[in-house]
Amino acid sequence: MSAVPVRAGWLPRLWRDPRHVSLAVTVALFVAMSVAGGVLYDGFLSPQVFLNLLIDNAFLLIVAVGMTFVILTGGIDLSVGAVVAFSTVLLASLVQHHGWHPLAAIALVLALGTAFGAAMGVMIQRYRLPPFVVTLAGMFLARGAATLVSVESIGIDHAFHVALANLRIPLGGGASLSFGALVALLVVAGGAVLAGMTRFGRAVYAIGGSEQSAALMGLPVAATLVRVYALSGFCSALAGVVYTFYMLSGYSLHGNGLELDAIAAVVIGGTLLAGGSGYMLGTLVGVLVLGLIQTLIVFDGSLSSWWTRIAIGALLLVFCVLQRLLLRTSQRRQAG
Amino acid sequence: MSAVVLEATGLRKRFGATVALDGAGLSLRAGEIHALMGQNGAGKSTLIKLLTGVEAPDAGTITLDGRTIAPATPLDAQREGISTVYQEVNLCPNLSVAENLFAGRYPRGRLGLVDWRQVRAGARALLRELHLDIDVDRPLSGYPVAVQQMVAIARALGVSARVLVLDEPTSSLDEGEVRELFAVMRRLRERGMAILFVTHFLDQVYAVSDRITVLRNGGLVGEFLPAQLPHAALVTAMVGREVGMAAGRDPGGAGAGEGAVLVEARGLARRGSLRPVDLQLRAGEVLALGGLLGSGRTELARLLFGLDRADQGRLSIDDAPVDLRHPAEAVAHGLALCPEERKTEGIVAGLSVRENIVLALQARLGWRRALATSRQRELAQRFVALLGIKAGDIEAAAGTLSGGNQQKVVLARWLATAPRLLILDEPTRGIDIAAKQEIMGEVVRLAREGMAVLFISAEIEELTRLGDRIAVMRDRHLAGELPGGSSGAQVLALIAGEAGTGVEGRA
Amino acid sequence: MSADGATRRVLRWSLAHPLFWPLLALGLLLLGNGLFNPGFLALQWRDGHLYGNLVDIANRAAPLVLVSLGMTLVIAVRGLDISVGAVLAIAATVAAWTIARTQAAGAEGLLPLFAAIAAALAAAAACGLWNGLLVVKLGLQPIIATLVLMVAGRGIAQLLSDGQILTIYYEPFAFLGNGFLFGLPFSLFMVALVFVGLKLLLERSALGLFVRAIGHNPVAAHVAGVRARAITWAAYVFCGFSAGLAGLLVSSNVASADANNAGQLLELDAILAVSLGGTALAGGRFSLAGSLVGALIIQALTTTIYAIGVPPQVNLVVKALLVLVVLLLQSPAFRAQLRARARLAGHGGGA
Amino acid sequence: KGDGGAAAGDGAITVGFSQVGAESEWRTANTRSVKEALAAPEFNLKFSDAQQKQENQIKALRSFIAQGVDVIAFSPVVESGWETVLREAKAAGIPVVLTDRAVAVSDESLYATFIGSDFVEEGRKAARWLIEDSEGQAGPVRVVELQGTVGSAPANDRMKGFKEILGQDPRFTIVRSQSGDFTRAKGKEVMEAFLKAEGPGGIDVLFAHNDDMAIGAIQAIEAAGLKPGEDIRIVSIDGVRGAFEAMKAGKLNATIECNPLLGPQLADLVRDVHAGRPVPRRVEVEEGVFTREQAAAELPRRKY
Ligand SMILES: Nc1ncnc2c1ncn2[C@@H]1O[C@H](COP(=O)(O)OP(=O)(O)OP(=O)(O)O)[C@@H](O)[C@H]1O
Ligand SMILES: Nc1ncnc2c1ncn2[C@@H]1O[C@H](COP(=O)(O)OP(=O)(O)OP(=O)(O)O)[C@@H](O)[C@H]1O
Ligand SMILES: [Mg+2]
Ligand SMILES: [Mg+2]
Repeated sequence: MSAVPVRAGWLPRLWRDPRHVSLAVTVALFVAMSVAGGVLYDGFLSPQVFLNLLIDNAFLLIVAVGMTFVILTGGIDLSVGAVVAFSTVLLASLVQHHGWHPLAAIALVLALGTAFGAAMGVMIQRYRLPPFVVTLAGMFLARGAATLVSVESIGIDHAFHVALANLRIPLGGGASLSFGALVALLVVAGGAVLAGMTRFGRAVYAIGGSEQSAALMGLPVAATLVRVYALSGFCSALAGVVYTFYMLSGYSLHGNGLELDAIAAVVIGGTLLAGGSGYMLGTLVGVLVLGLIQTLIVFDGSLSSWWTRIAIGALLLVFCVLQRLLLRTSQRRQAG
Repeated sequence: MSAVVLEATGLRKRFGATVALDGAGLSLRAGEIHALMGQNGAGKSTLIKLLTGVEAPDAGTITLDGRTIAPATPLDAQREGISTVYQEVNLCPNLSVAENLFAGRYPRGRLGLVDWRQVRAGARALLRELHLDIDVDRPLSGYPVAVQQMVAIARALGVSARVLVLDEPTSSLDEGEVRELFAVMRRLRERGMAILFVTHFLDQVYAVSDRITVLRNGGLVGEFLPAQLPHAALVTAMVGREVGMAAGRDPGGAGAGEGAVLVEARGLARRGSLRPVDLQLRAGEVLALGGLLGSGRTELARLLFGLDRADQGRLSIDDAPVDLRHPAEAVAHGLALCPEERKTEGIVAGLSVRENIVLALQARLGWRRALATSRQRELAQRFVALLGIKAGDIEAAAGTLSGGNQQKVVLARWLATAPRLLILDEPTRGIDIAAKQEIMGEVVRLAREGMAVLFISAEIEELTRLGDRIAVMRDRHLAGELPGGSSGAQVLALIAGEAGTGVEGRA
Repeated sequence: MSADGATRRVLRWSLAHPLFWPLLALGLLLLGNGLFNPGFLALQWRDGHLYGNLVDIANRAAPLVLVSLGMTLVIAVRGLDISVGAVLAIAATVAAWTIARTQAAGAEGLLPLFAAIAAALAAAAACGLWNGLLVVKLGLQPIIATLVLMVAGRGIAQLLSDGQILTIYYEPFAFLGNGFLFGLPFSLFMVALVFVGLKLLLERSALGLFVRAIGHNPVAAHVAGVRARAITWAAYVFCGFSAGLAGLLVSSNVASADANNAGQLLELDAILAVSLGGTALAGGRFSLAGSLVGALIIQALTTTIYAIGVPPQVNLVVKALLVLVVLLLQSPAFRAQLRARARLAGHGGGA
Repeated sequence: KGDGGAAAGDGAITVGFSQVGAESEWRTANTRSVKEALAAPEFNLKFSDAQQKQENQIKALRSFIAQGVDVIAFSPVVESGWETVLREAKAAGIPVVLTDRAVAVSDESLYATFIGSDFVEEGRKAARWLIEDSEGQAGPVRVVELQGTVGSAPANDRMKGFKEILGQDPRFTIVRSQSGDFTRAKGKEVMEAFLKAEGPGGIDVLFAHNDDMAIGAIQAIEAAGLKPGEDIRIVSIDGVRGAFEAMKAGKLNATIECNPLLGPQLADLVRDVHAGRPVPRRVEVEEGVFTREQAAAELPRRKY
């Protein structure tokens, strides 16, 4: 009765799912872009260049994982960049000015980030306020709180922190990965499991598909929504911690505009802003694509400031349009 | 007589100015199938929402096994052992079929993670009970409403609950599927489950139910045994007055079959969804189109209306070839399509009843020529009266109307454009028996005034009663055509594709 | 008795009116300022025009109001435009550049003014056209589609200005952002013209109905024969156009075009204004007047912060808290909770 | 060493330069000066714009290291946070030259030299000029301050230096201080609010952290019916062309130069560092204080 030919084997089955196709297209474009970079610039295709994508974007990746959950519910979290900044400043200030051990400071920062996210979640869920606006206010609040802690950039020189920051995991061939990048990869893996294999994760997808239906199906909508924002708050705080490993400093202007990068990464990774559809792996690729665009531009090294902007926009455009067109043709072919 | 499981008395519910329920109630016994009947807007769905914690009653009590309960959320009700299929398909379109079946009660394996293998296997098993063989990994949104409805039912069946509530589960199913469903319901009844069941098909009520509760205008009319309540009496109980079962077609009505060809399709086809079709639609004639679910009727309607583009064949209107690229162009040619999927393609829930009704007419007039508000009101009021739409106010949001009334609003939208060709894709779905008579009467009247009608329906009875010609689709192409006045058995034979053997008609 | 009933009815009507809470928030904000600083609400007649904080708020809010009106339409059709800040910068730069060019070419009188206005608005509308193309034709998600221009737009503007702040040495142009007409800032007339024009267009024609239908259910609107894609596209064009008008005001006001900084973070303020005004960010329900009030609230907030003289590092915290209060005030769920609390407290007191 | 980047011009010194962004005219002039000085054939410049973000600068430095440039030069967005990446540069044997401002690192050997201005000193200069200009004046003198972007290094430092000196003279009080985000529009808007809050005659002096905000504020002062430069004295920092125009018109009293044209000096340093010659730890660029009296003469000579 079904018009769909049921073929055996996992590969065709993977291909049949439009969501997988979107991921495959994204990955393919990433590879194509890397190859183009390799052709254009010497030394581009070295392993360390690609590991640097992870190292330099570890915090973005962590934030994007939290953002993916939020966007999957159909919401948005604009506060992430500010929470990152607040976390770095508070951490640096506690360690440098108040003599805290970094671990204690990290624990406090993570707890605060989570609580902050949960508070926004409650406002969104209980009072039915639009996430965009609530988290925008959250962004002002966190950024403001950061400047209240310190307007100056605070360098961290605690031995423990410095040791973690300088830790490199050698991968052979002279290539290595930083501690922060490792944390980020773990977060992605954790996020993927949480999203794909737990009741919480599936409730997130269900809410994104239809909040009303999710409630009628008896899913714990309210608790899930609050938890999603708490999770995003936690991820932002963790990204802040990783940021301090990256920079060894806390600063109220860190992570400016990070929210847009995170949203862009998530969306480029194939997650629908309307909610309900997307993959953690896609987010990983999305972050790498943004990083790759940056890297291409740095490698070029001949662009003026404005051409840099135009080039970033153009690369973004080319990527998204190709992704879209490839997807469309593949869907056509499926329908046929 | 078995024990009362669920009992509700004196339920009251107001939404703003409209009183949806006033003193309604019912009592549900273990091991029975209980039909809840009433006109559109009588309060059936609202009653169910109160029982299952979607809405809180303003007054009244609900008891389960003699114990008063007050479920605050659907989750509470589920925990109490009440499993529900709501009227509008309430599943998540983005999730796979398997997930929709198990959301909220995933089997968990190691580390407390969802055991997908078991989910898939369980999903297939559940659907097998309903004889539905589909790919459970595909997103639900890829399937037509009928399949979605079946999935929703399967989900409710999967919960081994004490009480099963089904709000119009059969409105978008065809005969075969209804049969499967009834078989399962009977089996569950044997196991002692209490089943509450809403439908507008009287035949179905008499076919399965053990007891009938009738609501009218939010109030309780009474509880009846089917045997003691003949058809006519049931309708009278629901409507509150006697209703004549108006005949549809007046055979040999003036003009039938002789009108000019308005729309003609030649070899119209679309890869993957429709094989080449030849079709003529004449002014003043009702062409009834039958077929099983998935036979391609909706696809044909969409192609005729420019919602999808054909990749083969020609379409001509008034003998002039046309290439419809947008519904607006079809509307400009005087075509109208009342779509099958009310929730996604029909009703604009956020707009008022008035705005919903004038939408297509206004679209045809173009944005520059706005209808005066007074004219809009007048139009809306006329159709509210004509179709008996039960709405508190024509300015109320269409989304607050009962399901059947929303369907009527969408129908009104297209009648308001006074089209030359009206395509109706399952227009009477979810509409109560009295209103159905009126709507069919209206369609015939319009046809007699010169309109061409393409009437798509899953009900043989409607096809035979309305069609001046009856076309049948099978496997995505036109399987054949019968003259008006053919018998139900003939139509059924054509639908099934065999020479009329062993196919039973709807009771 | 009947008078009492009448007031109660008026009260109930106004409580139910969607503009009530935004207006109340604006009123409270201004009133609070007045109490804190008695001179705040004062208006003087100086040099043949009105002078005072209220005039400043209205004048400063004008660009934001314009952009918010465009944003309202885009959001109403389920879109989003985060490129408005960049478009504003482009329009401002194009205007400044055009003036310099036409002057260099020897144009005199009002010619450079009209050339600048035409060029800036055309450029801005072209930006909107581009956004619409990506969203409607290519089907990109609005946020990503407009992100492209958001990132690249300022680059384009800087390309035109060679990274410099273009100073405008041309008196007539200053009138747009600084001039007075009948004692009121000229920008207010511009806003009024756009607002009334748009309102008439949406309410006198069927566009308003179509926009709402598209926002609530684009598929159903399409099936009903509404030209959903064309209208969505038009909304983006209008949004670009309104950002262009705002760009003219901003560049005229400071007699220069700063490609890097003009309209920085404008997209967030505009979306905030739209949301404060009661427009649903999910599309469908929208209110132009609400967006106007929302923009005024935001500007009043900013001016309040300047007027009460908090140290700059506290700015954001104060702004955040005020925004939260305004938001909560508008949430029916929150008000219900407050009422329940109050009732409980009332009972407690009585017992 | 492979010197992949140097392949472009044989023998040329490959320099990776990471600029903060293009947020102001000052910065654009700075960029232009650097690009002109580090031009081919002697140099092979890899220029990267960080769009005002420290993380982008760090990314750029990393990729310079990966490309194996000969010398890295950059204008740090802020003082701290460079430790890790500078260590990597050192490990790769690439010398680093800081421009525009210094960084705070525990190990001084992480960079070779620093060339640039001292924001704190600029703030001090502004205060000194003000005190000098107010000689013989009785107090109290009411000063308002237009700060740069909250938290940005120039804003922090200029405020610090200004307060440090002004605090020693009891005649002066800073009555209001607010951020104008370094832009003309915000400078004008904030000044409008200041004027209304303090009333006519309530403000004697305006100190703006950059010229652009001062230019905006001048418009606000004029709109309030006062004479900028007379009723309210104005001192600002940077010394861009617009400031000289304003001074020439008598509307701005003084500007503290912050010289962006450090390209030639940078080129010298890069040559020395690359050749392994010893260089001074710190090279100051030449900067002056300009007043209205000098404006007319100086204006034609301004390059930015
Ligand atoms: N949320 C709501 N807001 C306002 N009115 C409502 C709401 N829900 C239901 N109503 C009204 O309550 C009445 C009963 O609706 P209900 O959905 O219970 O009818 P029903 O018997 O299920 O009808 P149908 O057979 O068409 O499904 C209707 O008049 C409807 O308009
Ligand atoms: N009962 C069903 N079981 C399995 N697949 C179905 C069923 N009904 C429809 N489908 C599938 O759904 C898709 C779309 O069906 P479509 O809506 O075009 O059929 P239709 O003939 O228009 O339906 P209807 O006859 O109900 O209007 C097809 O791929 C079809 O195979
Ligand atoms: Mg119902
Ligand atoms: Mg169908």
